[in-house]
Amino acid sequence: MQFDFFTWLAGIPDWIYGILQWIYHLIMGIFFWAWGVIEWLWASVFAPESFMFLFRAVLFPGLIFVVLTLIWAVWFTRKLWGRIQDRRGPVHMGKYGGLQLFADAIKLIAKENIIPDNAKRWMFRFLPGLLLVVVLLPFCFIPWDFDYWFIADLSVSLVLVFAFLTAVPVVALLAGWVSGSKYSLIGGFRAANNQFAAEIPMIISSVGPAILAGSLSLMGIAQAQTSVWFAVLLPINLATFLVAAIASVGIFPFDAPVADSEIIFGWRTEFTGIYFTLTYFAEFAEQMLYSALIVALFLGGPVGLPFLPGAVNFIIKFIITFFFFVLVSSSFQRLRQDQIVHYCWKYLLPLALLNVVIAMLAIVYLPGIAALLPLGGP
Amino acid sequence: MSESTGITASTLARQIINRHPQVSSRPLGTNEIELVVPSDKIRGVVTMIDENVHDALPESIFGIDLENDKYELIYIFWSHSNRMLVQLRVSLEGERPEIDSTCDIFPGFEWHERETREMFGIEFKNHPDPRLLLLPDELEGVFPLRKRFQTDQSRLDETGIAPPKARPKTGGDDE
Amino acid sequence: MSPDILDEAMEIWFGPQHVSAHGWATKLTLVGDYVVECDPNAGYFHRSAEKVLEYKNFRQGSLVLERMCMLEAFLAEYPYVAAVEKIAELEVPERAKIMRTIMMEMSRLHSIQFWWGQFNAELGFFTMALWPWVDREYSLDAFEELTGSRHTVSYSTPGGVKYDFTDKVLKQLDRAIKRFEDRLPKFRDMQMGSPTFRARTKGIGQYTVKQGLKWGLSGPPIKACGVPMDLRKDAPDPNLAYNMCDWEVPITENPDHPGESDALDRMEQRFKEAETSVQIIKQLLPQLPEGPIIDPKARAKANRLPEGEAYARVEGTRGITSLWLKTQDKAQTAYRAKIRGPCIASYYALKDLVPGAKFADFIVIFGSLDPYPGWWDR
Amino acid sequence: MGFFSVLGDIYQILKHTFRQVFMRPFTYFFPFEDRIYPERTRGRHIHVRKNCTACAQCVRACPVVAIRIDKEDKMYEKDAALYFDYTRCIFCGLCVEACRFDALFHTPVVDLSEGDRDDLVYGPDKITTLDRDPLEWRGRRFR
Repeated sequence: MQFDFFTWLAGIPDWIYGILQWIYHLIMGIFFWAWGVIEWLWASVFAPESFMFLFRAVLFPGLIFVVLTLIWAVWFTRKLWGRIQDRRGPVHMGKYGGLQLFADAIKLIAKENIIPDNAKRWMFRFLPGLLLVVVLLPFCFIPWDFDYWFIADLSVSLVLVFAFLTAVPVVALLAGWVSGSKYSLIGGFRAANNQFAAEIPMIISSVGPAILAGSLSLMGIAQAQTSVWFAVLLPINLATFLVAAIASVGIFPFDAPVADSEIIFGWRTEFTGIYFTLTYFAEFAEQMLYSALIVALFLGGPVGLPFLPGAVNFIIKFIITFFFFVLVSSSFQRLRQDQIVHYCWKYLLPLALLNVVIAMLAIVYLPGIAALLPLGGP
Repeated sequence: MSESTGITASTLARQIINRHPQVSSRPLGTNEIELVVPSDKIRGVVTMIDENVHDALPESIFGIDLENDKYELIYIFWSHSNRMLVQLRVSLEGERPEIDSTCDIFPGFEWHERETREMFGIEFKNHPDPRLLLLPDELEGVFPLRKRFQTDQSRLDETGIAPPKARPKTGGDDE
Repeated sequence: MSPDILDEAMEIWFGPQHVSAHGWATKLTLVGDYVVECDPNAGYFHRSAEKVLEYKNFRQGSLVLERMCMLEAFLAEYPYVAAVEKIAELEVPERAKIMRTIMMEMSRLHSIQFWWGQFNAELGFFTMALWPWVDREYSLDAFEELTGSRHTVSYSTPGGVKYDFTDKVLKQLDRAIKRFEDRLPKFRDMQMGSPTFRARTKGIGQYTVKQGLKWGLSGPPIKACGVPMDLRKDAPDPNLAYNMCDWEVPITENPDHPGESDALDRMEQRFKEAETSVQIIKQLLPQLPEGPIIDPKARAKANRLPEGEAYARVEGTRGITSLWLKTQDKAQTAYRAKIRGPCIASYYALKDLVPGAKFADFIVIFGSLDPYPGWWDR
Repeated sequence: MGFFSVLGDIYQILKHTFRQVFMRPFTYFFPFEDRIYPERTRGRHIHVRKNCTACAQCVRACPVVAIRIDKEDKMYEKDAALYFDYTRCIFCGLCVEACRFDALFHTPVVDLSEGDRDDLVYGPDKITTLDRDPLEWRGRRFR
C-alpha cells in the first residue's frame, strides 16, 4: 500500500467531522440524560402528593415550623421566668423583646469560636450539630393532626423517638469528654447519670398509653383518645412522665449536669459561639419534644375543640404543657445527682407502674371504660 | 453548753500567774483583762485558757510594729458565757522575731498567724502551713505592714495645694 | 486515707474565675464524687485596708471599713467609729444612739435578705433568689433616702451620725419592714417547706459548738447550734440602744443532734435573725427622742486623738466584727488598726468541714456559712 | 404520711409561683423610665464659684485625692477652679461636709457614663453647671 498524500489531505475534514460528531453525541447524551433526570425530579416533586409531602416536611409541621416554635419557646421561657422572678424579661429588641433571640443568636454566631488545646478538635466541632439534629429528628413522628398535617406515621414511632432521645446524653457525655476540661467531664457524667435515672420511669409511664391504645405508634395512641383522654385514666403517669422528662432534659430542679454554681456550665462549659448556640437550642428543642409527647400520649393529641383544626388544638395544648414545664422548672432547688437517681427510682418508677396496674384493673372490672378504648368492649 | 464554769477574768489571771509567775496582768474594763506574757510562755498560757474557759473564742492575733525592730503581738480571746475578754500582749525583738505557734490548740489562729508572718515577718515555729495568705508571691519577704515599708504618695502632689506638711512620725509616714 | 486512693484523686480549682466564686478560690481534691481535701485560698480580694487606715484620718477611716462589706455597711463602719469614740471619750447623744441601732438592724435585715437570695442562687433556684432581692430594694430605698447612697452609706461618724431622720425616711423604713413581714409566710413556704431544699441541706456541713468555737466561728453559724452567743446581749455597747428594748437572742435547736448545726438550721437561724431585727426596729422607732444627732465637740475632738488603745466590737450579720485601734499622742491617723472580720473563721472552717462531703455539697456548705471575701481579705 | 405532706408542700410552692406569673413585675423599663432620686442623693458635685473662697478644705478632706484645685484660675474675687476626677471619687460626701461657705454640693445626677476616660475629669466648665450634652445612641436619646 502506498501512501497517497493528497488522499490523506482530502480525508482530514471527514476525520475532524467524525471527532466533532463524537463530541456532539457525547454532550447530547449527557444533556438528555440530565434532562431526563430533571424531568423525572420535576415530575415527582411537583406532582401534587409529592410536593405537599415536601411542604409538610420542610415548612409547616416540619423543620421551619419547629425552628420557629423553638425561637418562640426560648422567648416564652425567658419571659415567663422573668415574670415569675419579678422581672420583665427581654424588653428591648422588638415588641416585648420578641427579637431578642435573633439578636442573641447573631451575637453568638459572630463571636470567636474558642477550642481548648486539650479538646479533640474534630469531635468538638461535630458534636453540637449532631446533638441538635438528633433532637430535631423525632419531631417528624409527632401527630400534629389526624388526616393530613403530619409528616410520618410509623407503627413503632414511640420506640423510635425514645431511641433517638437516648442518644442525647451519649452526645453530652462525649461532648464533656472531648472538651478536655474537668468541669465538662463531671458534667458529662452527670448528664449520663440523669438519663440513667429518668429513662426507665419515663418509658414505663409511656407504656400505659401504649397498652391502652394497643399501638406503639404515636398516631395510633393519639387516635385512641378520641373518646377519652388518657390523662383521665392515667393521671399519675402524666405527672411521672412530666417529672421524668424534666429530669431527662436536665433543666432546673434536675440541672445537675449544667449546675452553674457547682461545675460552671457542666458539659457545655467550653462551648463558645455557634457551638454554644446549638447546644442551647438543643436543650429547648428537647423540652418542646417532651411537651409534644405529653400532648400526644396523655392529652389526646389533636383531639379537642371540634370547630378548630386538629393542629391548632394540638398547639394550644402544647403551649399549656410547655407553660407547666417552665413553671415546675422555676420552683425548686436543684437536687444532687445521687438524689435524682434516688427519687426517680424510688418514687417515680413504682408510681408509674401502680397507675398502669390500676388502669388495667379498671378496664377489667368497670364495664363502661373498655368501650371507650379501641380495645373494644362488649 | 449547759455547764458553766463561771470563771471571771481576775480569777483566770490569778490562776495563770500562779502557774507562770513571769506573767503580769492589767485590767482593761469590766471583766476584761490584759496579760503581758513573755514570748516563751505563750503556749502555756494559751493552753491554760483553753483548759479553764470552756467556750473560749479565738478572736484574733495581730502584730504591731513599734519601730526599731521592736514588735508586739496581741492575742484576743473572748468567752460568751462568761462575758470575759482576755488580751495577751507579747513583746518581741529582732529583725525576724520568732514565737511558738498556737494553732494546734486553737485552729482558728492558723490564718491569723500566717497573716502576721507575711505582714510583719514574725516567724511562728511549728506552724503547719507557713505559706503566704493574702499577699502575692512577689511580696514574699517585704512585710508591708512594717512601718519602714514605703507607700506611693505621689497622688498627693496632684492636688494643687501646697504639699502637705510632713505628717508627724507617729502618723506612720516615713517620708 | 491511704495513698492508693489519692493516686486516683482529681484536683479541681473552685475559683477564682468560677461563677459562684467571686473573689475566692478553693482547691478541692476529689476521689470519685467525694472531697477528700479542701484548701481554701485567700487573697484574691486583698485591698490592704489595714495599711490604708494608717494613712487616713479619723473621719475618713470609717469609709474604708464600710467598703470591707458593703452589704452590712452600717454595721461594718461602726467598730472604727466606736474605737475612735472610746479613745477620744466622746459622748453620743441619745437620739444618735437609737438611730444608729435602727440603721444597724436594717443593715442586718438587708444583708440577710441578700444572703438568702445568693444562697438560693447557689442552690440553683433563681426564683427564690430574686424574691428576697426585691424586698431588699425597699431597704436600699430607705438607706438612700436617709444617707444619699445605697450601699456605701458613711452614716456613723465619731460622736454621732451624719444624717437625721425625716418623715420620708420613717415612711420608707415602715414600708421596708411591712414588705418583709407581708412576704415572710410565703417565703417560709417556699424555703423551709420546700422538699428539695430540705433534701439538699439536711445534715450537710454539720459541726458541734466546740468545733465551731475552736475555728473562731461566731454569729449565726454558732447560734444555729442552739447556744445564745450574741454580742448584742453579752457585751452591751453603751453607745448603742440594744438594752432599751425587749428581745431574746434567736437560737435554733437541731431536733436530732442537740448542740450541732447543719445547713438547714443555719437557714432557719437567718429567718429568726431577720425577725429579731424587725422586732428591735419596731420597738426602737417610737422611742426616738428629740435632740441633737452629734456631739458638737466631736469634730474638734476627733481631729487629733490622744494616745490610747481601744478594741471595739459589734455583732455583725456574719459574726463578731471588730477593730483594734492604737493611736499615738496628737496623731491625725491611726498608728495601727487591725480589722477582724467574722468570715475569716467561717472560710477557714471549710478546711475541716468539707472533706468527706460530696462535691455538689461544697457550695451548700460554703453558702450556708455566709462568708464574704471582703472580710477575710480586707 | 410523709409522702402526702410532701405533695402538699409541692402544691403550695407551685401555687405561689403560679400566682407570681400574673403579678406586675417589680423592675422598670430602665433607660426610658427612671425613678425619682431623693434629695440627699450623693451624685455628681456642683461647684458654686460665687461662694467659693479657695480655702481648699474640700481638697484636704478628700480621702482619695479626687479633687485638684487651681488657685490661679479666678472668676470672682477669691474663688478657685476645682477639677473633679470621677474615676477616683467614691462619693463619700466629706468634701461637701467640709465646705463651710455653701460652695460645693452633691446633685442627684448619678449617670456619669462617658465614652472616654478623660471626660470623667470634670473641669471648671463642667463642674459649675448641670447642663451637659445629651447622650444619643442609635437614634434614641437617653438624657
